[in-house]
Amino acid sequence: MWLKVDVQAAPFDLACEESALLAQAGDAGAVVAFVGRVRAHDAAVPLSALWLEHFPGVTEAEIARIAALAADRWPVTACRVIHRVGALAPGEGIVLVLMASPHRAAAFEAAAYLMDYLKTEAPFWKREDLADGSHRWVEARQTDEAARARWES
Amino acid sequence: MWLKVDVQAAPFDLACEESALLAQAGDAGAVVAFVGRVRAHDAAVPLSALWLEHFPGVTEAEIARIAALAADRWPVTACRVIHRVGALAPGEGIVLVLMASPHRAAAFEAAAYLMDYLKTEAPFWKREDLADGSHRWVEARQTDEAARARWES
Amino acid sequence: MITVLYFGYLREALGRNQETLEWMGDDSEALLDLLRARGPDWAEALAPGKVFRVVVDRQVTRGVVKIPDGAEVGILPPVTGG
Amino acid sequence: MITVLYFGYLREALGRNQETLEWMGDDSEALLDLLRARGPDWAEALAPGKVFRVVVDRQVTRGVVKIPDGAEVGILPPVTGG
Repeated sequence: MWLKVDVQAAPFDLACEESALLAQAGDAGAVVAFVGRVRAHDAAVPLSALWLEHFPGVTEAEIARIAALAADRWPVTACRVIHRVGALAPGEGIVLVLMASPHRAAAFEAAAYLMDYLKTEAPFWKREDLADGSHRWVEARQTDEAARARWES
Repeated sequence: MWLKVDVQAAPFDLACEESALLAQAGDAGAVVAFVGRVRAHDAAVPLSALWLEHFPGVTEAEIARIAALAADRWPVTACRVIHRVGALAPGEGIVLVLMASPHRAAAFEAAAYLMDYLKTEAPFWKREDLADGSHRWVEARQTDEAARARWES
Repeated sequence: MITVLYFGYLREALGRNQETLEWMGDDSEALLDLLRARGPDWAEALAPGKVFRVVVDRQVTRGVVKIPDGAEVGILPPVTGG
Repeated sequence: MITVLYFGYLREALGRNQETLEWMGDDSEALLDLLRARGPDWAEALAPGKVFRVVVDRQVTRGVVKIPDGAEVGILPPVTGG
Protein backbone atom coordinates (compact mmCIF):
# COMPACT_ATOMS: atom_id res chain seq x y z
CA MET A 1 0.00 0.00 0.00
CA TRP A 2 1.15 3.50 -0.88
CA LEU A 3 0.49 5.83 2.06
CA LYS A 4 0.97 9.53 2.57
CA VAL A 5 -0.08 11.39 5.71
CA ASP A 6 0.11 15.13 6.35
CA VAL A 7 -0.98 17.32 9.22
CA GLN A 8 -0.95 20.88 7.95
CA ALA A 9 -2.41 24.36 8.36
CA ALA A 10 -2.84 24.83 4.58
CA PRO A 11 -6.04 23.88 2.75
CA PHE A 12 -6.07 20.72 0.65
CA ASP A 13 -7.13 20.26 -2.95
CA LEU A 14 -9.24 17.17 -3.59
CA ALA A 15 -8.50 17.01 -7.32
CA CYS A 16 -4.70 17.29 -6.87
CA GLU A 17 -4.72 14.65 -4.19
CA GLU A 18 -6.89 12.29 -6.22
CA SER A 19 -4.53 12.58 -9.22
CA ALA A 20 -1.50 11.89 -7.04
CA LEU A 21 -3.25 8.92 -5.47
CA LEU A 22 -4.25 7.42 -8.81
CA ALA A 23 -0.65 7.63 -10.02
CA GLN A 24 0.24 5.33 -7.11
CA ALA A 25 -2.86 3.17 -6.87
CA GLY A 26 -2.06 0.63 -9.60
CA ASP A 27 -5.05 -0.95 -11.34
CA ALA A 28 -7.56 0.22 -8.72
CA GLY A 29 -11.18 0.15 -9.84
CA ALA A 30 -12.55 2.06 -6.85
CA VAL A 31 -11.60 5.28 -5.11
CA VAL A 32 -13.52 6.59 -2.11
CA ALA A 33 -12.93 10.09 -0.82
CA PHE A 34 -14.15 11.50 2.47
CA VAL A 35 -14.05 15.21 3.21
CA GLY A 36 -15.02 16.45 6.66
CA ARG A 37 -15.96 20.12 6.79
CA VAL A 38 -16.47 22.77 9.45
CA ARG A 39 -20.17 23.15 10.16
CA ALA A 40 -21.40 26.66 10.90
CA HIS A 41 -24.29 25.66 13.17
CA ASP A 42 -23.28 22.62 15.13
CA ALA A 43 -24.03 24.51 18.34
CA ALA A 44 -26.85 26.92 19.23
CA VAL A 45 -24.57 29.92 18.75
CA PRO A 46 -23.10 30.28 15.22
CA LEU A 47 -19.47 29.33 14.85
CA SER A 48 -16.97 31.99 13.92
CA ALA A 49 -14.01 29.61 13.62
CA LEU A 50 -12.89 26.15 14.56
CA TRP A 51 -9.42 25.87 16.02
CA LEU A 52 -7.55 22.58 15.94
CA GLU A 53 -4.42 21.52 17.74
CA HIS A 54 -2.57 18.20 17.76
CA PHE A 55 0.43 16.37 19.21
CA PRO A 56 3.09 16.71 16.47
CA GLY A 57 4.87 13.50 15.62
CA VAL A 58 2.45 11.36 17.56
CA THR A 59 -0.49 12.30 15.31
CA GLU A 60 1.20 11.31 12.06
CA ALA A 61 2.39 8.02 13.56
CA GLU A 62 -1.09 7.19 14.87
CA ILE A 63 -2.71 7.89 11.49
CA ALA A 64 -0.11 5.73 9.74
CA ARG A 65 -0.79 2.95 12.26
CA ILE A 66 -4.55 3.18 11.65
CA ALA A 67 -4.05 3.12 7.86
CA ALA A 68 -1.89 0.00 8.21
CA LEU A 69 -4.65 -1.67 10.24
CA ALA A 70 -7.10 -0.84 7.44
CA ALA A 71 -4.70 -2.31 4.86
CA ASP A 72 -4.52 -5.52 6.92
CA ARG A 73 -8.29 -5.91 6.67
CA TRP A 74 -9.01 -4.77 3.10
CA PRO A 75 -7.08 -4.85 -0.19
CA VAL A 76 -6.13 -1.18 -0.19
CA THR A 77 -3.60 -0.14 -2.85
CA ALA A 78 -3.19 3.52 -1.90
CA CYS A 79 -4.25 5.78 0.95
CA ARG A 80 -3.91 9.53 1.44
CA VAL A 81 -4.77 11.38 4.64
CA ILE A 82 -4.58 15.13 5.22
CA HIS A 83 -5.74 16.65 8.49
CA ARG A 84 -5.65 20.37 9.04
CA VAL A 85 -4.76 22.25 12.22
CA GLY A 86 -5.01 25.89 13.27
CA ALA A 87 -7.95 28.19 12.61
CA LEU A 88 -10.59 27.03 10.11
CA ALA A 89 -13.63 28.97 8.91
CA PRO A 90 -17.10 27.41 8.49
CA GLY A 91 -17.26 25.42 5.26
CA GLU A 92 -13.52 24.75 5.12
CA GLY A 93 -12.24 21.20 4.82
CA ILE A 94 -10.87 19.70 8.06
CA VAL A 95 -9.88 16.24 6.94
CA LEU A 96 -9.43 14.41 3.64
CA VAL A 97 -9.21 10.64 3.32
CA LEU A 98 -8.70 8.94 -0.04
CA MET A 99 -8.73 5.17 -0.32
CA ALA A 100 -8.07 3.18 -3.50
CA SER A 101 -8.86 -0.50 -3.90
CA PRO A 102 -9.66 -3.00 -6.64
CA HIS A 103 -13.13 -3.39 -5.05
CA ARG A 104 -15.70 -0.79 -4.12
CA ALA A 105 -16.87 -2.39 -0.88
CA ALA A 106 -13.27 -2.50 0.36
CA ALA A 107 -12.68 1.14 -0.55
CA PHE A 108 -15.87 2.24 1.26
CA GLU A 109 -15.19 0.15 4.36
CA ALA A 110 -11.50 1.02 4.65
CA ALA A 111 -12.29 4.75 4.38
CA ALA A 112 -15.09 4.55 6.97
CA TYR A 113 -12.86 2.47 9.28
CA LEU A 114 -9.99 4.95 9.01
CA MET A 115 -12.31 7.86 9.84
CA ASP A 116 -13.86 6.03 12.82
CA TYR A 117 -10.40 5.29 14.26
CA LEU A 118 -8.98 8.69 13.42
CA LYS A 119 -11.79 10.38 15.33
CA THR A 120 -11.21 8.29 18.45
CA GLU A 121 -7.45 7.59 18.41
CA ALA A 122 -5.55 10.40 16.68
CA PRO A 123 -4.50 13.19 19.05
CA PHE A 124 -6.41 16.18 17.70
CA TRP A 125 -8.43 18.61 19.77
CA LYS A 126 -11.04 21.05 18.54
CA ARG A 127 -11.99 24.38 20.05
CA GLU A 128 -15.07 26.21 18.82
CA ASP A 129 -14.76 29.99 18.70
CA LEU A 130 -18.34 31.26 18.70
CA ALA A 131 -19.84 34.36 17.14
CA ASP A 132 -20.62 35.78 20.62
CA GLY A 133 -16.88 35.88 21.47
CA SER A 134 -16.93 32.85 23.76
CA HIS A 135 -15.16 29.59 23.04
CA ARG A 136 -15.47 26.01 24.14
CA TRP A 137 -13.43 22.85 23.71
CA VAL A 138 -15.38 20.20 21.85
CA GLU A 139 -16.12 17.16 23.99
CA ALA A 140 -15.55 13.63 22.80
CA ARG A 141 -18.78 12.01 21.68
CA GLN A 142 -20.07 8.61 22.66
CA THR A 143 -21.35 8.11 19.10
CA ASP A 144 -17.76 8.24 17.82
CA GLU A 145 -16.72 5.58 20.31
CA ALA A 146 -19.67 3.45 19.23
CA ALA A 147 -18.74 3.91 15.55
CA ARG A 148 -15.25 2.65 16.27
CA ALA A 149 -16.43 -0.22 18.47
CA ARG A 150 -18.49 -1.74 15.64
CA TRP A 151 -15.26 -2.74 13.85
CA GLU A 152 -14.08 -4.68 16.89
CA SER A 153 -17.01 -7.12 17.15
CA MET B 1 -32.24 16.90 -1.00
CA TRP B 2 -30.61 18.52 -4.00
CA LEU B 3 -30.11 15.90 -6.73
CA LYS B 4 -28.49 16.02 -10.14
CA VAL B 5 -28.08 12.99 -12.39
CA ASP B 6 -26.31 12.83 -15.75
CA VAL B 7 -25.57 10.01 -18.14
CA GLN B 8 -22.96 11.28 -20.54
CA ALA B 9 -20.13 10.34 -22.89
CA ALA B 10 -17.88 13.17 -21.63
CA PRO B 11 -15.44 12.70 -18.73
CA PHE B 12 -16.31 14.19 -15.35
CA ASP B 13 -14.27 16.45 -13.12
CA LEU B 14 -14.34 15.54 -9.44
CA ALA B 15 -13.28 18.98 -8.20
CA CYS B 16 -15.90 20.85 -10.27
CA GLU B 17 -18.62 18.49 -9.17
CA GLU B 18 -17.63 18.71 -5.53
CA SER B 19 -17.73 22.54 -5.64
CA ALA B 20 -21.15 22.50 -7.27
CA LEU B 21 -22.41 20.02 -4.69
CA LEU B 22 -21.11 22.04 -1.74
CA ALA B 23 -22.90 25.12 -3.04
CA GLN B 24 -26.15 23.15 -2.68
CA ALA B 25 -25.41 20.99 0.34
CA GLY B 26 -26.22 23.50 3.08
CA ASP B 27 -24.34 23.06 6.35
CA ALA B 28 -23.09 19.56 5.50
CA GLY B 29 -20.20 18.34 7.60
CA ALA B 30 -19.46 15.25 5.51
CA VAL B 31 -19.00 14.60 1.82
CA VAL B 32 -18.26 11.14 0.46
CA ALA B 33 -17.19 10.67 -3.14
CA PHE B 34 -17.02 7.39 -4.99
CA VAL B 35 -15.25 7.08 -8.33
CA GLY B 36 -15.38 3.80 -10.23
CA ARG B 37 -12.67 3.38 -12.85
CA VAL B 38 -11.97 1.10 -15.78
CA ARG B 39 -9.54 -1.60 -14.73
CA ALA B 40 -6.98 -2.69 -17.30
CA HIS B 41 -6.60 -6.27 -16.08
CA ASP B 42 -9.94 -7.46 -14.84
CA ALA B 43 -9.78 -10.39 -17.28
CA ALA B 44 -6.85 -12.62 -18.31
CA VAL B 45 -6.45 -10.69 -21.59
CA PRO B 46 -5.66 -6.96 -21.16
CA LEU B 47 -8.51 -4.59 -21.87
CA SER B 48 -8.25 -2.19 -24.76
CA ALA B 49 -11.51 -0.37 -24.03
CA LEU B 50 -14.72 -0.70 -22.07
CA TRP B 51 -17.88 0.12 -23.95
CA LEU B 52 -21.06 1.09 -22.09
CA GLU B 53 -24.61 1.40 -23.31
CA HIS B 54 -27.80 2.26 -21.44
CA PHE B 55 -31.55 2.74 -21.82
CA PRO B 56 -31.93 6.54 -22.23
CA GLY B 57 -34.64 8.06 -20.08
CA VAL B 58 -35.09 4.92 -18.01
CA THR B 59 -31.54 5.06 -16.63
CA GLU B 60 -31.82 8.61 -15.33
CA ALA B 61 -35.21 7.89 -13.75
CA GLU B 62 -33.92 4.74 -12.05
CA ILE B 63 -30.90 6.54 -10.61
CA ALA B 64 -33.15 9.33 -9.31
CA ARG B 65 -35.43 6.72 -7.74
CA ILE B 66 -32.46 5.03 -6.03
CA ALA B 67 -31.15 8.37 -4.75
CA ALA B 68 -34.60 9.14 -3.31
CA LEU B 69 -34.59 5.77 -1.53
CA ALA B 70 -31.19 6.66 -0.04
CA ALA B 71 -32.54 10.05 1.09
CA ASP B 72 -35.45 8.27 2.82
CA ARG B 73 -32.99 6.25 4.90
CA TRP B 74 -30.27 8.79 5.64
CA PRO B 75 -30.18 12.59 6.13
CA VAL B 76 -28.69 13.39 2.72
CA THR B 77 -28.64 17.09 1.79
CA ALA B 78 -27.19 16.80 -1.72
CA CYS B 79 -26.42 14.02 -4.17
CA ARG B 80 -24.67 14.07 -7.54
CA VAL B 81 -24.42 11.10 -9.89
CA ILE B 82 -22.64 11.00 -13.25
CA HIS B 83 -22.41 7.78 -15.21
CA ARG B 84 -20.53 7.62 -18.47
CA VAL B 85 -21.48 5.70 -21.61
CA GLY B 86 -19.65 4.96 -24.86
CA ALA B 87 -16.01 3.91 -25.17
CA LEU B 88 -13.78 4.30 -22.10
CA ALA B 89 -10.05 3.61 -21.86
CA PRO B 90 -8.42 1.81 -18.92
CA GLY B 91 -8.02 4.21 -15.99
CA GLU B 92 -10.88 6.47 -17.03
CA GLY B 93 -13.70 7.22 -14.60
CA ILE B 94 -16.94 5.30 -15.25
CA VAL B 95 -19.12 6.57 -12.45
CA LEU B 96 -19.04 9.38 -9.90
CA VAL B 97 -21.24 9.53 -6.81
CA LEU B 98 -21.09 12.44 -4.37
CA MET B 99 -23.14 12.39 -1.21
CA ALA B 100 -23.36 15.24 1.34
CA SER B 101 -24.79 14.84 4.82
CA PRO B 102 -24.48 16.43 8.25
CA HIS B 103 -23.05 13.10 9.48
CA ARG B 104 -20.19 11.01 8.15
CA ALA B 105 -21.76 7.60 8.72
CA ALA B 106 -24.84 8.69 6.75
CA ALA B 107 -22.70 10.01 3.88
CA PHE B 108 -20.70 6.75 3.72
CA GLU B 109 -23.74 4.51 3.91
CA ALA B 110 -25.88 6.47 1.47
CA ALA B 111 -23.06 6.48 -1.11
CA ALA B 112 -22.42 2.74 -0.69
CA TYR B 113 -26.17 2.03 -0.88
CA LEU B 114 -26.56 4.09 -4.05
CA MET B 115 -23.65 2.26 -5.70
CA ASP B 116 -24.98 -1.17 -4.69
CA TYR B 117 -28.41 -0.38 -6.16
CA LEU B 118 -27.03 1.36 -9.22
CA LYS B 119 -24.98 -1.72 -10.09
CA THR B 120 -27.98 -4.04 -9.85
CA GLU B 121 -30.92 -1.83 -10.92
CA ALA B 122 -29.81 0.87 -13.36
CA PRO B 123 -29.97 -0.24 -17.02
CA PHE B 124 -26.33 -0.07 -18.09
CA TRP B 125 -24.48 -2.78 -19.96
CA LYS B 126 -20.72 -3.15 -20.31
CA ARG B 127 -18.81 -4.71 -23.16
CA GLU B 128 -15.09 -5.40 -22.82
CA ASP B 129 -13.05 -4.91 -25.97
CA LEU B 130 -9.88 -6.91 -25.41
CA ALA B 131 -6.35 -6.35 -26.66
CA ASP B 132 -6.54 -9.51 -28.82
CA GLY B 133 -9.40 -8.00 -30.87
CA SER B 134 -12.18 -10.07 -29.27
CA HIS B 135 -14.95 -8.66 -27.16
CA ARG B 136 -17.34 -9.96 -24.55
CA TRP B 137 -20.36 -8.62 -22.71
CA VAL B 138 -19.74 -8.44 -18.99
CA GLU B 139 -21.97 -10.79 -17.01
CA ALA B 140 -23.87 -9.72 -13.93
CA ARG B 141 -22.10 -10.82 -10.78
CA GLN B 142 -23.61 -12.61 -7.83
CA THR B 143 -21.45 -10.50 -5.49
CA ASP B 144 -23.25 -7.36 -6.68
CA GLU B 145 -26.63 -8.95 -5.93
CA ALA B 146 -25.36 -9.93 -2.49
CA ALA B 147 -24.09 -6.39 -1.86
CA ARG B 148 -27.53 -5.01 -2.65
CA ALA B 149 -29.35 -7.66 -0.64
CA ARG B 150 -27.58 -6.68 2.59
CA TRP B 151 -29.57 -3.41 2.66
CA GLU B 152 -32.85 -5.33 2.57
CA SER B 153 -32.37 -7.40 5.71
CA MET C 1 -48.26 -3.18 -33.27
CA ILE C 2 -45.59 -2.85 -30.62
CA THR C 3 -41.95 -1.79 -30.79
CA VAL C 4 -39.46 -4.07 -29.05
CA LEU C 5 -36.04 -2.72 -28.02
CA TYR C 6 -33.11 -5.01 -27.27
CA PHE C 7 -30.14 -4.08 -25.08
CA GLY C 8 -26.66 -5.30 -24.22
CA TYR C 9 -25.69 -8.77 -25.41
CA LEU C 10 -29.25 -9.36 -26.70
CA ARG C 11 -28.54 -7.05 -29.63
CA GLU C 12 -25.70 -9.26 -30.72
CA ALA C 13 -27.33 -12.57 -29.86
CA LEU C 14 -30.55 -11.64 -31.69
CA GLY C 15 -28.97 -9.59 -34.49
CA ARG C 16 -31.11 -6.50 -34.01
CA ASN C 17 -31.51 -3.34 -31.91
CA GLN C 18 -35.25 -3.16 -32.28
CA GLU C 19 -38.19 -4.42 -34.30
CA THR C 20 -41.89 -3.81 -34.82
CA LEU C 21 -44.30 -6.67 -34.14
CA GLU C 22 -47.96 -7.43 -34.61
CA TRP C 23 -49.33 -7.71 -31.09
CA MET C 24 -52.49 -9.33 -29.84
CA GLY C 25 -51.01 -10.74 -26.66
CA ASP C 26 -51.53 -9.79 -23.06
CA ASP C 27 -48.37 -9.38 -21.04
CA SER C 28 -44.57 -9.65 -20.96
CA GLU C 29 -44.67 -13.41 -20.39
CA ALA C 30 -46.72 -13.84 -23.56
CA LEU C 31 -44.25 -11.66 -25.48
CA LEU C 32 -41.24 -13.61 -24.22
CA ASP C 33 -42.93 -16.91 -25.10
CA LEU C 34 -43.65 -15.61 -28.60
CA LEU C 35 -40.02 -14.57 -29.07
CA ARG C 36 -38.59 -17.78 -27.57
CA ALA C 37 -40.67 -19.77 -30.04
CA ARG C 38 -38.69 -18.26 -32.92
CA GLY C 39 -35.96 -20.86 -32.51
CA PRO C 40 -33.21 -22.22 -30.25
CA ASP C 41 -31.09 -19.02 -30.44
CA TRP C 42 -34.02 -16.96 -29.22
CA ALA C 43 -35.02 -19.49 -26.59
CA GLU C 44 -31.49 -19.50 -25.23
CA ALA C 45 -30.89 -15.74 -25.36
CA LEU C 46 -34.21 -15.04 -23.64
CA ALA C 47 -34.14 -17.96 -21.18
CA PRO C 48 -35.82 -17.01 -17.87
CA GLY C 49 -32.61 -16.26 -15.94
CA LYS C 50 -31.30 -14.09 -18.75
CA VAL C 51 -34.05 -11.47 -18.79
CA PHE C 52 -33.66 -8.97 -15.98
CA ARG C 53 -36.72 -6.87 -16.68
CA VAL C 54 -39.28 -5.95 -19.33
CA VAL C 55 -39.89 -2.19 -19.41
CA VAL C 56 -43.08 -0.94 -21.05
CA ASP C 57 -43.24 2.67 -22.23
CA ARG C 58 -40.17 3.47 -20.10
CA GLN C 59 -42.05 2.75 -16.87
CA VAL C 60 -39.99 0.41 -14.74
CA THR C 61 -42.07 -2.23 -12.96
CA ARG C 62 -41.17 -5.56 -11.44
CA GLY C 63 -42.26 -9.00 -12.65
CA VAL C 64 -44.84 -9.63 -15.33
CA VAL C 65 -46.06 -6.45 -17.09
CA LYS C 66 -49.18 -5.79 -19.20
CA ILE C 67 -48.32 -4.79 -22.78
CA PRO C 68 -50.99 -2.69 -24.53
CA ASP C 69 -51.12 -2.31 -28.29
CA GLY C 70 -48.86 0.54 -29.42
CA ALA C 71 -46.40 0.08 -26.57
CA GLU C 72 -42.65 0.43 -26.66
CA VAL C 73 -41.19 -2.59 -24.90
CA GLY C 74 -37.57 -2.77 -23.72
CA ILE C 75 -36.15 -6.21 -23.00
CA LEU C 76 -33.29 -5.84 -20.55
CA PRO C 77 -30.62 -8.42 -19.80
CA PRO C 78 -29.06 -8.35 -16.31
CA VAL C 79 -27.44 -4.96 -15.79
CA THR C 80 -23.68 -4.46 -15.40
CA GLY C 81 -23.04 -0.75 -14.91
CA GLY C 82 -21.23 1.17 -12.20
CA MET D 1 13.32 15.53 35.92
CA ILE D 2 10.53 14.96 33.42
CA THR D 3 8.76 17.28 31.00
CA VAL D 4 4.98 17.17 31.05
CA LEU D 5 3.00 18.41 28.02
CA TYR D 6 -0.68 19.35 28.26
CA PHE D 7 -3.11 19.37 25.33
CA GLY D 8 -6.57 20.62 24.44
CA TYR D 9 -8.72 21.91 27.25
CA LEU D 10 -6.09 20.85 29.82
CA ARG D 11 -3.93 23.79 28.77
CA GLU D 12 -6.68 26.16 29.71
CA ALA D 13 -7.88 24.31 32.78
CA LEU D 14 -4.35 24.00 34.18
CA GLY D 15 -3.00 27.32 32.88
CA ARG D 16 0.05 25.88 31.17
CA ASN D 17 1.25 24.15 28.00
CA GLN D 18 4.07 22.29 29.68
CA GLU D 19 6.21 22.14 32.78
CA THR D 20 9.30 20.44 34.17
CA LEU D 21 8.96 18.29 37.27
CA GLU D 22 11.23 16.50 39.72
CA TRP D 23 10.44 12.84 39.22
CA MET D 24 11.09 9.86 41.43
CA GLY D 25 7.87 8.05 40.70
CA ASP D 26 7.17 4.92 38.77
CA ASP D 27 4.39 5.14 36.24
CA SER D 28 1.62 7.27 34.73
CA GLU D 29 -0.79 6.50 37.58
CA ALA D 30 1.75 7.86 40.07
CA LEU D 31 2.20 10.99 37.96
CA LEU D 32 -1.55 11.57 37.67
CA ASP D 33 -1.95 11.09 41.44
CA LEU D 34 0.84 13.59 42.06
CA LEU D 35 -0.80 16.15 39.79
CA ARG D 36 -4.33 15.55 41.13
CA ALA D 37 -3.00 16.22 44.62
CA ARG D 38 -2.20 19.82 43.63
CA GLY D 39 -5.77 20.87 44.32
CA PRO D 40 -9.41 20.56 43.33
CA ASP D 41 -8.88 22.17 39.88
CA TRP D 42 -6.22 19.61 39.06
CA ALA D 43 -8.18 16.73 40.51
CA GLU D 44 -11.17 17.67 38.44
CA ALA D 45 -9.33 18.39 35.18
CA LEU D 46 -7.41 15.11 35.44
CA ALA D 47 -10.25 12.97 36.80
CA PRO D 48 -10.01 9.37 35.53
CA GLY D 49 -12.60 9.72 32.72
CA LYS D 50 -10.97 12.90 31.49
CA VAL D 51 -7.55 11.51 30.63
CA PHE D 52 -7.58 9.61 27.36
CA ARG D 53 -3.97 8.55 27.31
CA VAL D 54 -0.53 9.27 28.72
CA VAL D 55 2.12 9.24 26.00
CA VAL D 56 5.76 8.79 27.07
CA ASP D 57 8.52 9.90 24.68
CA ARG D 58 5.97 10.00 21.85
CA GLN D 59 5.41 6.24 22.00
CA VAL D 60 1.70 5.55 22.14
CA THR D 61 0.79 2.74 24.51
CA ARG D 62 -2.44 1.79 26.21
CA GLY D 63 -3.22 1.93 29.92
CA VAL D 64 -0.66 2.55 32.64
CA VAL D 65 2.81 3.47 31.32
CA LYS D 66 6.24 3.43 33.01
CA ILE D 67 7.81 6.88 33.20
CA PRO D 68 11.62 6.89 33.36
CA ASP D 69 13.58 9.89 34.57
CA GLY D 70 14.22 12.31 31.71
CA ALA D 71 11.02 11.38 29.88
CA GLU D 72 8.73 13.67 27.94
CA VAL D 73 5.18 12.91 29.04
CA GLY D 74 2.11 14.04 27.09
CA ILE D 75 -1.19 14.06 28.94
CA LEU D 76 -3.99 13.74 26.42
CA PRO D 77 -7.65 14.52 27.03
CA PRO D 78 -10.20 12.60 24.92
CA VAL D 79 -9.54 13.36 21.26
CA THR D 80 -11.94 15.27 19.03
CA GLY D 81 -10.41 15.46 15.55
CA GLY D 82 -11.71 14.46 12.14
